[in-house]
Amino acid sequence: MTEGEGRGYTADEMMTVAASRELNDGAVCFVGIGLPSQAANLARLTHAPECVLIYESGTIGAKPEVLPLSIGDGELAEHADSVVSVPEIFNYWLQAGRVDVGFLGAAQIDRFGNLNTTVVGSYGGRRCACRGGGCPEIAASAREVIIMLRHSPRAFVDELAFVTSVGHRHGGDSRRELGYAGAGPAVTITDLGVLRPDLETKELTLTALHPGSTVEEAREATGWELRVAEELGTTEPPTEEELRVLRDLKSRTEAARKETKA
Amino acid sequence: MTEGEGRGYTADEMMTVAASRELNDGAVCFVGIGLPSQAANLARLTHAPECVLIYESGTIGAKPEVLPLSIGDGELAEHADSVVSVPEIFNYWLQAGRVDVGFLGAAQIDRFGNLNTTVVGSYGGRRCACRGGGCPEIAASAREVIIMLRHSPRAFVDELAFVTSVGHRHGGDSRRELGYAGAGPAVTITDLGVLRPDLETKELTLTALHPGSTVEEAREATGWELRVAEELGTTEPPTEEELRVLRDLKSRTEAARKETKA
Amino acid sequence: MNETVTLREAIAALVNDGDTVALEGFTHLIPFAAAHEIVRQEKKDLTLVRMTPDLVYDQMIGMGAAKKLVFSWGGNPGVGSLHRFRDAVERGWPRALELEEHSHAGMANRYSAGASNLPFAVLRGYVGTDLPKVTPTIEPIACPFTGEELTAVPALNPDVAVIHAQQADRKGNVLLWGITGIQKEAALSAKRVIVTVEEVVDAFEEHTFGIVLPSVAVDAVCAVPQGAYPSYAHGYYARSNAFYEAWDPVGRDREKFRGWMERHVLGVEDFAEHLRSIRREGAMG
Amino acid sequence: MNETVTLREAIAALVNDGDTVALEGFTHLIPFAAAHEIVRQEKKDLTLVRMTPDLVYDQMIGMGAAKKLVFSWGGNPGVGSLHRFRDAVERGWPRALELEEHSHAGMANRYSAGASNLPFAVLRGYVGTDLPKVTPTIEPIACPFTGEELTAVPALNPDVAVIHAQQADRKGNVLLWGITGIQKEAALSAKRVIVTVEEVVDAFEEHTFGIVLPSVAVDAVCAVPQGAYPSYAHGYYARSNAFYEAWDPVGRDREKFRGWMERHVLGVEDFAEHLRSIRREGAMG
Repeated sequence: MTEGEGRGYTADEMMTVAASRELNDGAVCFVGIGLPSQAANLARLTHAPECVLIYESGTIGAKPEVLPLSIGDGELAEHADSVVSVPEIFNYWLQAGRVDVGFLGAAQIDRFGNLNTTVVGSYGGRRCACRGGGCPEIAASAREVIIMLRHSPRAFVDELAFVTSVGHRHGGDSRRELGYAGAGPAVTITDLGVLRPDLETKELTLTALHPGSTVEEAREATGWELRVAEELGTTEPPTEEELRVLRDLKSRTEAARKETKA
Repeated sequence: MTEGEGRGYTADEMMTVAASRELNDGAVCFVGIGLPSQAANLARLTHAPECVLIYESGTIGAKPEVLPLSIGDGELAEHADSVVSVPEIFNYWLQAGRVDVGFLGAAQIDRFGNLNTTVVGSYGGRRCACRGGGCPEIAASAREVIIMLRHSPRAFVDELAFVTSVGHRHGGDSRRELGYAGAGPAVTITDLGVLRPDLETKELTLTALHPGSTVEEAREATGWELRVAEELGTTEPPTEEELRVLRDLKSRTEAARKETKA
Repeated sequence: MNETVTLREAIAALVNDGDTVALEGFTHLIPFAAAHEIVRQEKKDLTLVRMTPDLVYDQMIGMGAAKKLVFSWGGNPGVGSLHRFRDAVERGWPRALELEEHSHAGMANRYSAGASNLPFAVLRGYVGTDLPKVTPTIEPIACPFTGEELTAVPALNPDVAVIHAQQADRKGNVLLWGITGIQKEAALSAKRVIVTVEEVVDAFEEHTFGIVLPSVAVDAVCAVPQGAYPSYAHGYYARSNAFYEAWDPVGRDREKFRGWMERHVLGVEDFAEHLRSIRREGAMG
Repeated sequence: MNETVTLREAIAALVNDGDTVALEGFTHLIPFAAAHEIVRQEKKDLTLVRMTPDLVYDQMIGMGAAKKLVFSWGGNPGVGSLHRFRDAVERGWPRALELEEHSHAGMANRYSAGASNLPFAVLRGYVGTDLPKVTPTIEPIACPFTGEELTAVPALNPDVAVIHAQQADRKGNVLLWGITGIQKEAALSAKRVIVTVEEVVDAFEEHTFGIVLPSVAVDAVCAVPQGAYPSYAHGYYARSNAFYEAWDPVGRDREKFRGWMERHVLGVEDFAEHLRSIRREGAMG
């Protein structure tokens, strides 16, 4: 989270701003906690005031004033359009295909956008889940998926320790055989740039770099031989407005946390 | 509905009172509209104040001041402990085995307590449902069933025009093969007397007569050769309290209907 | 995602001839105004879906709008039979009516499966009854863990669901309370959703915890005060039991029925005029 | 059917060694007081069921109460791992812990099936993930109408469900509102139900339309103010994010953890004293 060489914003801020821009106004978005929640709320507070944020705790149209620490903070229910039960949010909303965008983070990603959100331990020599994956159905059923995670060789791996959520599976048309309604990952935003699946092979391809990042950095931070688009774009830097709204949101959040501590 | 030879109450009143006495205090009772609803509310207003009346519209613990005309009158929701959705009342309450007593009327009954509540018409020579049976699951899943209907050869038939709800099926243990949780009809109350299934064969057996009724009347009003218990009891006539409460309930109901008409 | 439009516009835009249409409301909040508008626009060959057909479908069937009915209990509650429904089934007047009969539990679970984007639902029921003899859409299914046999019924996914609710807000979120029956599932199972409401409000009272159907789940919201009459809207008006009773002789007779519908439904502009028309005549409610 | 009893009496009477026990509450209304009482009474060999294990199960697992965990996501929300859970799984301390992992959607549908007295539930999910490799309770199932293949998971029917709610009335009806998660299904799927509440009131405010669990569905109601701390009770108190953050170093170290539990849970009479105890120390929340 260091300031990028005098550019006046951090790499994490660039990542959050770039991710927020991917969310269209009016979209119904199933939001993961953490970075995706930050980016989705930035979108709601800037260019996408009519997006409908859904959290797995059953809040539809959540409008948190401060960022929730957990997926079921009271903040999410307080101003939501509707609060429904957990079976209902998964069956009547997600599985029913009412979610336009799944906005997800992950611990690991592979070249086809498959995700590991399961912290894996080992017990008696056997690999086992030590945290659990939560909701693989978001990646399965949302019409498309936006992924956010920091670029590093530990995160961008050749082989996932555990496939929690299916992206483009083995690439090509292989996802389609599973019968899921959603189209899978549309874009992955990192602190270095933007990756989109190749139209044919579905392999993640670096299509844009954030200002100041290099292809070499991205290659070094990727655990497989990273494909790079022939026409490589550059992300528009954050606007003053985007930075102001994001920083306000984060400082409101910090202040609220200190308040409950006191 | 004529007054029974100077006894000060009608045969219908005797039937309703006798049926109401079958409902134990504290029982969870799934109530059919019409006569069963009248008897169940009489029970609630006399000896069974803690019975929990459920109507299929999703009202749990309904306490109507006046008798509802339909299964979903606002009256039922107004003072209920809880109002739930229709899927929930059928799945989480009835199918789940939370209902102690199903309190049902019917158009027709056979010797094993199977019920027809489907009005059957004919079209192109084919028999078809012209009203629909509504909820056969009450007779299937309630722990036991209380049936109320007026004794007549058109109602007590050798063969049902349509099996809407399963009673003791073909008698004996034949109901059990269907895998339903409930034990089936425990008692049938008519305007002439009380019928209970034989312990072995499960055939309906006349076990008590209301004051003034005769075995001959009951036999004539039954479309099969009616079995009569060796020790035939006589129903206790309605108490003054029972009659007062029942008549109050009915006159309140009449008054409320005239009011909405005006 | 939805806009407040007139009911006429909503029905014209969203209901097509041949559609499968579900008008739901379990005794409470029955969308009569929308049914009348469908009749006025002479929509044809509809497959009508509804747990409890009630007068609302008696009127639509009697006007020949339906080719098929999917239902679980058809009657005039507390009064008797639906005569137009029966006439269509038994004598094909004004046209033949195909029937698909289920139980209430079956219909409720079929809507739930539809709302969940599943092709079928599982329940305990039907076995031992005569329903499977007349209804082909009932199949056994075995539990893959215990081997126990249960019953499967196919999902319902109507082309259009129509419900009536107490309120919508300016954004098109819909709020209903009281007996809410199967409305949420019916709406969420359908491809298109029309909601008539008693009134549009600036904002809902906070924390009522009624059922809110978010605006993204609704295609059209139409303000139609008393749009559920002669059924009721909890908090707004009571059920007109008198209307239900007075319907019996009207529905019983083909000529009387046609005359009534021509005078009070076809011959009026909208539901407000319908209400004035029947009240002027003083015959009902 | 239920009576207001002390939490100590309720746990003693209704929770047995070896039981399958579900303490539910999705971030909101987590029944910490009941978990502590189970630990104080040294209940053993429990199969713990919960969508999101959270600190509440970290504490129970760390004290050796559980032999198995059925879950879908285990973590300290917004903070990190559950170290006691992880220590039990990876190093068998203080005892080995068997795992059965599902997805949230799977767990939610397993409870719904249990509440519906069905042996299994159907959903779209799991295929393509590694979950079926580690979890045997996942089977394919074909739609009897379309032939489409879906996924079946077995019903959950815990011996005991424990939830925390805002209010009970004098008759034992229970009212909860805000984020209500999976509590209704968990309670209705269980053989026995214990509810701790913030307060017992003479009557609920009319027409709040929160979730009411009727008294016949509840075996014991226990008044335990702040019984969901450090999680929150909408309308009563906020979540103590500070406690969740402060738990990390405590849970990370076996000795620190044992010491904390001995001082603040085993060494106190009840939850009120627990709250005084941790506040006296000033370390948390």
